[in-house]
Amino acid sequence: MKPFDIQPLTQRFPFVHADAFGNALIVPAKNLVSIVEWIQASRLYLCDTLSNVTGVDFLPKVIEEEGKDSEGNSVKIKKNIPGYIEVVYHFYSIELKRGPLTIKVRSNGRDNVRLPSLMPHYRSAEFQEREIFDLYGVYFEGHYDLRRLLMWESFEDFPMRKDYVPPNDNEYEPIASRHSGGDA
Amino acid sequence: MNTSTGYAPRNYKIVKHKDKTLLEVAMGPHHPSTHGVFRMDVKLDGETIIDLIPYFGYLHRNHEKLAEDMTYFSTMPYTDRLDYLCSMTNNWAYALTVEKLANISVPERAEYIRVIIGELTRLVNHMLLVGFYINDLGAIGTPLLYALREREKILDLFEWASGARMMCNYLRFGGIREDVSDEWLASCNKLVDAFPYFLDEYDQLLTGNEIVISRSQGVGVLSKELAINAGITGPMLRASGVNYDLRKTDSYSIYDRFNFRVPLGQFGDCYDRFMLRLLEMRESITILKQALRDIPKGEIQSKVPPVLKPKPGEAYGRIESPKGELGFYLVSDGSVNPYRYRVRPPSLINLTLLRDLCIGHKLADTIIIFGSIDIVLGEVDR
Amino acid sequence: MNGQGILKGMLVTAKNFFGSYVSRERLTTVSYPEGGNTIKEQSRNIPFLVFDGEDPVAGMRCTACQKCEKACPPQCIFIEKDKDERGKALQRPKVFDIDASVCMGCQICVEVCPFESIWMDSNFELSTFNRFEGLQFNREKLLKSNTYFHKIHPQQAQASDDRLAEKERKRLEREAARRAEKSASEPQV
Amino acid sequence: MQDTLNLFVMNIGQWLSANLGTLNNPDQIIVEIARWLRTEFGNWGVVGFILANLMATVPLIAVFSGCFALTTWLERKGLGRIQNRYGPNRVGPYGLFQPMADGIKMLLKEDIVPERADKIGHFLAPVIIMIPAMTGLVFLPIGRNIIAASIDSALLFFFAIGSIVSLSVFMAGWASHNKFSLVGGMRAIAQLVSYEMPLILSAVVVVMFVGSMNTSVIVEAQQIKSWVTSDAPALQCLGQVLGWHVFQPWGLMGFLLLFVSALAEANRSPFDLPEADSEIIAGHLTEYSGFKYALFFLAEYVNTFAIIGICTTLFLGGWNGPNIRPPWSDDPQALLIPGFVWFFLKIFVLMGIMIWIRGTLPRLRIDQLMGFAWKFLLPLAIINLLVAGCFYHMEWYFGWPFSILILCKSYAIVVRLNKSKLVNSNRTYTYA
Repeated sequence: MKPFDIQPLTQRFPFVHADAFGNALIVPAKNLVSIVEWIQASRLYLCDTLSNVTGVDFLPKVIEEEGKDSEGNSVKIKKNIPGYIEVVYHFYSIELKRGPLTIKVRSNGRDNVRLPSLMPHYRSAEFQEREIFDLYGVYFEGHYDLRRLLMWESFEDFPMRKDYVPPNDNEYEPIASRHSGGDA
Repeated sequence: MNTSTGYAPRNYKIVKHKDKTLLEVAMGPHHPSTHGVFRMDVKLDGETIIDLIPYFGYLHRNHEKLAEDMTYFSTMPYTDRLDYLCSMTNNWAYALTVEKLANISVPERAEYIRVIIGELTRLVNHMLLVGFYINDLGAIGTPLLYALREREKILDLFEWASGARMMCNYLRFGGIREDVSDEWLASCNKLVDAFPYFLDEYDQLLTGNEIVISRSQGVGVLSKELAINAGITGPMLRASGVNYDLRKTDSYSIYDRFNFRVPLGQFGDCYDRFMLRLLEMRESITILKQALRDIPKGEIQSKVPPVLKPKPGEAYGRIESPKGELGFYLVSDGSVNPYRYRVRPPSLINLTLLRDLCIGHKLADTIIIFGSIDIVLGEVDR
Repeated sequence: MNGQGILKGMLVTAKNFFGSYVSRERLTTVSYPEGGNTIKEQSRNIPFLVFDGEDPVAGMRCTACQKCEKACPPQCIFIEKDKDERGKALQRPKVFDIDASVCMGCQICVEVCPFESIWMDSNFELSTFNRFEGLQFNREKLLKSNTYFHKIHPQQAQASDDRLAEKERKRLEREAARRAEKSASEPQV
Repeated sequence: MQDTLNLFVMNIGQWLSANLGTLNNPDQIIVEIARWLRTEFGNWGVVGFILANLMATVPLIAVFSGCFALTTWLERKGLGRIQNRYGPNRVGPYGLFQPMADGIKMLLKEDIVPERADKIGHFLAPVIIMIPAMTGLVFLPIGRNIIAASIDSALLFFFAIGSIVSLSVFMAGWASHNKFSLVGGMRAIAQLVSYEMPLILSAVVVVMFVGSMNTSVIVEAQQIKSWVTSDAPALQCLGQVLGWHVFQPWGLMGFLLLFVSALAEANRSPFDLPEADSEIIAGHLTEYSGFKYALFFLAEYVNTFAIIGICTTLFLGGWNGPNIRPPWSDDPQALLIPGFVWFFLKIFVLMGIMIWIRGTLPRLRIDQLMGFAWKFLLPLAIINLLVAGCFYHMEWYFGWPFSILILCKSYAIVVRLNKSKLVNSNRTYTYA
């Protein structure tokens, strides 16, 4: 499947820039819907199916960087990057048989994340966004029926987050097992 | 062509039932024909469905969180448990994505064996669907047992090649685990030659049957635009007439060497979806014949480091699994374990329109529509 | 619409009904306890440890390198290294437990084992009365002789014996080369 | 008590020696024994009266329960062979003791009654379903004058009793306080009531022809009297076979209609909606277990036997079969092979066809079921009635082509009228 060329899109929307690995586009949350509507309608892309919606959780981390401190010799500068939750969309065009157009939306901060929902435009996002809401805690505005998809209603925490600690309810096993906290 | 089909406007109007109390039935997780653990809360007016709310999660094992703690190689046996009816196509999708991520090449013979195994799995899956579909229609066991009789022969081949009938764990990154002997290829040839007789027997038994026709034609009609918009893939999409088969469009692995045809339906109702599977089985037979004819000799796995540490990056690989587009999205941060491991489940996404297809039909039709969508709960709940 | 499809279908079932009396091979039932099970050579269920020679513990190939313990996806293998009386570590596991109720027979331990010591058994009659003692296979229960291995997996056993012989021959060659090289360098001293 | 016993035994010895000598009609042995026993019970007073009545009904129940056991075995073996497997072969030789094993299992199973179920209704339902099942058997002429009650309005009584089944099925569905069984009960009422119409109308044709509703008279009417009384054995055999109503044009159509609506009355395969196990678990039987379930099972099969018995009596000539007069006997009405052999042979052939249908056909949907009864079977039954009327008054060379033509034409018209617009079976599949 021939991949899309990103050129016309980046010209049309200058605030869109490629991500570290080069083949995806990072889009600010507030104008995601306008881009998606344009993609759906424009002759160049005609993305009529949203095949995959994924949530990825990035913890806040501290990285050292080569930097010049005040007297000019290079020293490591501690720079902490705030954590965020990234939602990755893979668009395909069945009409033109053209390859994936990967769009990433990043939230600022990791608690009570609110992102625009693509469900009014693509019905396939319905269950996938519900799953991201269930496992990552991203609240999608505009989703018609946002509730937990896989976990039971009264479950509070978001299990797929990197900092999730699973409850220690391992079954009683009277053998030397390595499940830490097992009653053995 | 803005195809935003909002959620509220549906092609049937919901009759507001103020006076009549609706019978609310939970076609619950423990129901003979929900193909596993799946619950539909159904509001019935007499026998007609007014509202249907699907509930998932009864078989949720959080497969993706497990994969984040294990190495790439240790997750392979768990991919068998995703769509446990066609375990080797799951392995193939996962292996394809990791090969794309760590750009590992695959030798010729391994590619051919992967295509043979993939098409045999497609036969197994479509046979089971057709058998269970007719069993939901009410024929107690006979068509299902004819399908299972043929499936046994293919499962024996799987056991002979990989050691296990269903949980084969047979594919590795860059090839397959063990080579298949020539007797295996010979008996596979014999099976492929004998298979069309089973299909003709099935055609004679079912496709002309007036009861099957009257019960499944015109039931659960799915329009082309709604199907594309709802991300439906696989035979269910092609039954509505959309020509989208990843083996042709993506032509991943060596599918461009085989000439085979892709059947397309006309109305997109349950009968088309049922017939599509029968016609696709015949196409898989042609692919198998060509693959078995010109399979080369040679090594079966390229050199791969025992503990795979791909460089940081991401990859989205997808194949045409018997149920639809099965995709794996892997993000690696250079360590031994994948940073994010996501499975795009065709069964879950094909279920998006279950509510739209069933409203307005009878109680018995929901079972047929649900059966024709062909889902496996292992893949829906992961 | 007028009944031909139904009659054609009835003919198929009638053909199957009378065919099953005519030719026995149409019937697919395998009567299990009276023999006739279809176990193939490659079929696998729960792993077992191979030992050469007579004494299980002495002839054990396993050197407790714990590679299989790390690679096992459901973490059902549990190994403790052996110590002889003076406390020096021995190349042998004192405890080698496999929790058969957790093991899913995925054969990954066989692939990562560098010493050809763990292989998959095709015996599936493992039912016991209690989950904990019955399905905890300790070292004694796991150890099986090489002849048993040859009996159930002839080709695999033969291939592994060839690889071991190959490795032994290479080790002897290196031994001879080093001795020859040492003897060559000795006379100058 | 001792002397009455050996008196009794001595009588038997004397009677046997008297009769064995001149056994001129073999098929009347049972009738002779019954008549003799009845005279014997006559002088035992009240006990004898009770015994005489019991003697008429107890063998009936015993024989048909035995048939039920045999049919469960036959069904499982037949379905097994259709599905390329052996069927039960572990309990006894060829699995013959399987029905006994099922019976014991049913007895030992705990009889769970749902906590909020209506206890009385739940308990009474299997009892009430037994009544029509067993009383339906009373009117079947099993052999020449072997019949429990040969009353003049036998057919009317049979169909009246047969409608109690829907009452008890709905009582089971309503009383077990389960949504699925409620839906099953509703379906059962709709189905059983609407299939009474074609059932009775196709039976009325025979009554119109024979002129009486007494089943033994109907069976007698299915012999060609002149051929049977002639002395050439071949003619006697044919006389007893070609006389069956099924060989008339209106008889064949009546038999097919009766058989199809019998399938629906007995909840057999293409019409087993009340306990459709893939949609509503087990319909009205969901909340039954243990012996109550076995009672429902028994009643369903005995009900099937009753309706098949009526099918054979009306159209397949009850106990008539290729039978000849024994040469040594002088009684013109004597028969060599007893009548009940043919009766049970026909019943098991029809049962085999039902099992064969059960192994092949899927289930109809509830609205198609209703449409099939009211828009397909009923018009055909009425047309069949009219054709039979005309046939009765026409000469045979004129009547046969007329009725065959009309029946086939009406079948084609009704089929075309019933074709729904949603269904166009000639589907084209394009290949991309």
